[in-house]
Amino acid sequence: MIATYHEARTRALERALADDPELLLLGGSLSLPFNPDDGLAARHPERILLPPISEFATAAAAVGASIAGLRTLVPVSTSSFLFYGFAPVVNEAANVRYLSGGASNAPVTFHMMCGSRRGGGAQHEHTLQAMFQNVPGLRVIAPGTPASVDGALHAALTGEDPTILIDHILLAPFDGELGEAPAAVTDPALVRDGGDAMLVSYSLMLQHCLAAAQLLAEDGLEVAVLEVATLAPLAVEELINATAGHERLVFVDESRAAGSPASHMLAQVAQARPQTHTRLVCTLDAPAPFATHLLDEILPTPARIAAATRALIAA
Amino acid sequence: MIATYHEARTRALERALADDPELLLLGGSLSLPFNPDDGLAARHPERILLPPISEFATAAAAVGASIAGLRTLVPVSTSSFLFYGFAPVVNEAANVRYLSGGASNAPVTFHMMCGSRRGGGAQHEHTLQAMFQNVPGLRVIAPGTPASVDGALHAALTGEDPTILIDHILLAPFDGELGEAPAAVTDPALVRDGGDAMLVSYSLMLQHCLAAAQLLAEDGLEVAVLEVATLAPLAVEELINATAGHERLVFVDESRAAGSPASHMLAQVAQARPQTHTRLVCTLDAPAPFATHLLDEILPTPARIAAATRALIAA
Amino acid sequence: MSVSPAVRLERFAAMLRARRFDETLIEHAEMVVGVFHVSIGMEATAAALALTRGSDDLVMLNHRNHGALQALGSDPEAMFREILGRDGGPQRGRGGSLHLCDPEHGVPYTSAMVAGGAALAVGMALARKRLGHQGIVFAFFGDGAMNEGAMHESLNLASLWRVPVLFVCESNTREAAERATATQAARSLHALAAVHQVAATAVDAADAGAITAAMGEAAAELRAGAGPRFLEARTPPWSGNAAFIPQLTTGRLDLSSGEDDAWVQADPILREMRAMTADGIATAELLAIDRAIDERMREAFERAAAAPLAPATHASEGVWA
Amino acid sequence: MSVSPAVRLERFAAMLRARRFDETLIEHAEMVVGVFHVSIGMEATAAALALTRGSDDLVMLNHRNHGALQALGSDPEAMFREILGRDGGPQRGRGGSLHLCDPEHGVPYTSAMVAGGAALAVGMALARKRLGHQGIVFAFFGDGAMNEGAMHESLNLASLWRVPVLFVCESNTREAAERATATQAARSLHALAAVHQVAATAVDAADAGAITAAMGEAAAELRAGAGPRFLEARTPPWSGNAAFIPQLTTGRLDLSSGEDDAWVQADPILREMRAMTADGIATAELLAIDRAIDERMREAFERAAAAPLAPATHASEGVWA
Ligand SMILES: Cc1ncc(C[n+]2csc(CCOP(=O)(O)OP(=O)(O)O)c2C)c(N)n1
Ligand SMILES: Cc1ncc(C[n+]2csc(CCOP(=O)(O)OP(=O)(O)O)c2C)c(N)n1
Ligand SMILES: [Mg+2]
Ligand SMILES: [Mg+2]
Repeated sequence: MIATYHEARTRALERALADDPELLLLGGSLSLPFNPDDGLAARHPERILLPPISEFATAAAAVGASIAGLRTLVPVSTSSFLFYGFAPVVNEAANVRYLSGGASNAPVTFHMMCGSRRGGGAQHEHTLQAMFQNVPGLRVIAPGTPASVDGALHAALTGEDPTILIDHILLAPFDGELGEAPAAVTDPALVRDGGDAMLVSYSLMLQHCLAAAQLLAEDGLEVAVLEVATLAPLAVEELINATAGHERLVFVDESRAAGSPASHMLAQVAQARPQTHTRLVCTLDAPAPFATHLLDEILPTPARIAAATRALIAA
Repeated sequence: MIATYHEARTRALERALADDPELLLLGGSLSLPFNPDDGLAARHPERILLPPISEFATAAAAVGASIAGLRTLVPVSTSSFLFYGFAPVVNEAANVRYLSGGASNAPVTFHMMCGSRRGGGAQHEHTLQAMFQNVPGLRVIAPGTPASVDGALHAALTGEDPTILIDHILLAPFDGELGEAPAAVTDPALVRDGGDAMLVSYSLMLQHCLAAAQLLAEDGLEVAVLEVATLAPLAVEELINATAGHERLVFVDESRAAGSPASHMLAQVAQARPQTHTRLVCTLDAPAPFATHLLDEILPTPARIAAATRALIAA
Repeated sequence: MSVSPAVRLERFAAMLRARRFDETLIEHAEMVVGVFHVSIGMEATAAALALTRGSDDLVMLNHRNHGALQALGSDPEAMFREILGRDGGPQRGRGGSLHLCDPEHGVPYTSAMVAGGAALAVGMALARKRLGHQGIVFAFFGDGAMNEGAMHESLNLASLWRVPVLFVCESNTREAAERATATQAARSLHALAAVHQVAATAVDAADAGAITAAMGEAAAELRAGAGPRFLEARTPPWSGNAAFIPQLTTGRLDLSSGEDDAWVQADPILREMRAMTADGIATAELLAIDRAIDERMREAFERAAAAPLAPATHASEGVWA
Repeated sequence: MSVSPAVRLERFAAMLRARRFDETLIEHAEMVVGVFHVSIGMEATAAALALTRGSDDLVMLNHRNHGALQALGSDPEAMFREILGRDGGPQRGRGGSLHLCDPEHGVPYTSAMVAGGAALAVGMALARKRLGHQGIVFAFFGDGAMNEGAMHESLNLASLWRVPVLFVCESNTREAAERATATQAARSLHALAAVHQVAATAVDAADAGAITAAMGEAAAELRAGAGPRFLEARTPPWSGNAAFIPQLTTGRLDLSSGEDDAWVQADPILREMRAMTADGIATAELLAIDRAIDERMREAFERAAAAPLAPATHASEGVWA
């Protein structure tokens, strides 16, 4: 069936709550305040515990609960709030299995809205995936379609790793195919085919890549679009194979380029296959300005992605 | 003259304390407990304020003091402690000039020991430069020689940006040329010349690259070594030019590859110059194990760097 | 210690600037991108700040900063320009409502992170002390900030270092049974400061006289070299005092309101108005002050709305020195 | 409530296991890479934990974990193997001294971050409560952890949620004038817990009877469904209780010590020994227990030191599931 990203996200969470009657949400909704209400708070009040504005203790409690057998999902809402609770995520959850010699683990999930919601400003529009990908032990998934958010939530809430679910406020209305059974996260996944170049991305930028592909199609250029939803651990071999047919690759990321998942992907492919012609399209090196016309000066837009791709093909 | 890294670091800090009679150290020594005492605490007790074990409030106080005109240097010691005080660094200091419309700024410096001290284990041996490079507004400098630590401290303590000084416990004994006047940070800097390949690195790994170059010289291979001390903002043009003479580049980093400064540098060069043959030598994807024989399984060593370089030249 | 009639009128004007600014903004909410937070109900605290602040003092605000800035005397047109992303906004369109600041009125930077600004304030006060400069630092934050460990660390630091910070907790939440708030197990918010040996008291922040006196006393003690002080400013919770204000009905204040609903009784501005008229100040005089301020806000908004957008170069300039 | 003679001997043995383990390690400090922290002076608290812990209870320790684990009954050879990076270390050579844990004795994971484990403990207690499982959670941490805002947040959460956590603050620092410690402006550490409405008391942790009784009572209240409890365990500061122990003189305990220096008076083991002999327990019996334990520690260390290094594959296995 066809469903919106928001519908798929809500269905996946409903399914997880039904499949695991113990699953606890430590925080409010995955969607509010900036997306339509998913109605979960109303339907499952007993599954939700609303913590104080104490990101550190909340994150730590979620990690501790998961170690003690209570699987917990933390809706962080704006990702930057977790800077207050960074240590329990990057220096506890990520180390539990490793440091306990495999005796314990912490199957906890942190869900957060990353990237620009437009009008949130410099302190509210971060892309934490860039930092989390560098932490061994954290699984970082950043879906960009209804099917992949379905798979991402299923993987996070049934898997054994501490998982960071990178979401994006602006993904809610996008629609796509959605199967009945929980989708598996397949990395990478070809979302659109085309021979002139390939665009590689994730989360909202995947949708921007599809829009850019449309623009390019109007110029008679056929470009493929590849989704890489699992940013860590990155499926390097699979990425290299999936891009093998293409001499021209554009890696698109809402993160700033330095330390971005995209530049790491580009580096892996370039190392394996010199002669590949590559471009990196990232947010320019500035915090997110509040005024949206200024924001559009630094964010990757479909037009900017298309322009970079044309230039690469022309080169 | 020839001086050790530890001597150069101590001299640079002494000079800064003399040149700026207001400069405050919010925390103990830059070198203790794992390096020889620099004697600063004994010589300048009135310049040092020892905070409680409150990384958040300490980091925030340093940022606030710098906004109010008191330049502050925070010796964080082990970098991971700053995960408790991450928000004031990445979401306050970095935004002060930008969000105040240029009216205010925060010339604060955070000095921290990154990478493996050997025997510190998974919670004490992080490479935070990978995360900090992704934050626009933070200046991140990671010197690898006596001359560059001299320049790095001078730049940090006289500059106007919030600066992260990435240091390494194991650098203390390495010696090198040190001029009288404060050195300028020149990025990149050619540390050793050679035509068969070029190694690009920073901090302790720069010294490992020089050791690897020695090993390779014994096989008759001449490899150049390039230091890139300023990781953010990265001097992209200069890096591309400085590597231009080489078809074979090895980027070496103690960070895990995903989100590492090295993979970003590799991506920038590969984008600008396809056909370049590149290798990434990073710490393998695991936390730092306590036992040093296990640690050596995952860290880049001179032998591992030399082997990767040989393989690249042979390819 | 009560204030002179002239100062009282000044304070009344400061309260009205705060209120009318927000009401004007709410009436044009559809023109604002993103969220904004209004200071309705907090005007007495804002006005007390304006009367208490000395020219060397610094002020750290939070996401709910409009009222304090208006009371302090910031240019409403400049603030509207910033909120609308127009050229001439003091933060160059980068900050919007969340980050409004005004160094000329002692506000060098505004953080929108809960407890963020208060934690910075401790360092600013440390700077004042070590540099031997005049001036104290006001740290404004909400009751929610007391949930953050950062506040405890900051209170402990300020107490250990005896730096001149006046912590002002604008508590606009209702007390819960047996505890300070629904999210705070402590019996009161000021107890959380007192335990760190920071002298702490609660005051009715809907009573302009009471909050002015309390803030004035605390500031005087700080100027005399006392350690940090903490004021729990108990603020009447106004339904609109939540984020995501765009969905909000204006709640425009009618000074001549004879109604008797709970908010009209609680409203710090109407309370002060009633008190002033009871003390013999002519209603007409007060209405005239209000009309002038209201007029000024409307004009400021219109000029701001008519201004060109902030130039594109503001987006990525000056990120590094 | 005092304990039976049999239990008292058990407690004495637990204290000695803790002490002799650390002394044996200190004597071979040069064989250890990196830092380690010993529990000398904290043995009474460790032994009280061993007597109080039920089989369903969880325990979170910190960087100074040897003593508690030995008291709880962890295998000394396995711990030495871990500290020496040998095969058979329970953390596979990944954790060393800082991260020793032992799920079979209720310690699923050990964080070396200050306040790290105590913050996790609140979530573990939440799990116990929501899953309807038996058992309470002990959170051990030092006085320094009370500097961390994370502790305040965790105390508030535990109090709001009324989860079964027993916070045990091992305070091994000296009190400063007018305040709890040199880095804590509060008058006492337990006051910092009490303000969050967590029932809190201080106890002399060098008095095996007192700390056993206090911990037993608190645990009983928790098992009966009371909210969280906080014990300030006042521990005699031993000069060696700092990091970077390798430079340390052993301080090996001489049970037959007649000396009269301050430490001999303060030492919880010697205090309990004096008390037991005063209560008529034969010195010979106590010395025999000590000899057996000391012997066991030496043998355990020798076997560990003779073991092969942990296999290289342990370095990067199982980072992700
Ligand atoms: C560290 C952090 N966590 C969460 C938020 C999101 N947030 C913005 S305002 C707010 C409520 C703050 O309540 P309070 O401090 O009482 O201020 P009020 O809005 O009531 O004036 C929250 C949780 C934030 N801005 N920063
Ligand atoms: C978050 C964090 N900050 C700093 C450190 C470094 N550190 C290790 S032990 C220690 C002292 C802790 O004192 P206390 O909690 O009293 O424990 P004690 O060693 O006295 O038993 C410090 C600061 C750390 N491990 N974690
Ligand atoms: Mg509030
Ligand atoms: Mg201590």
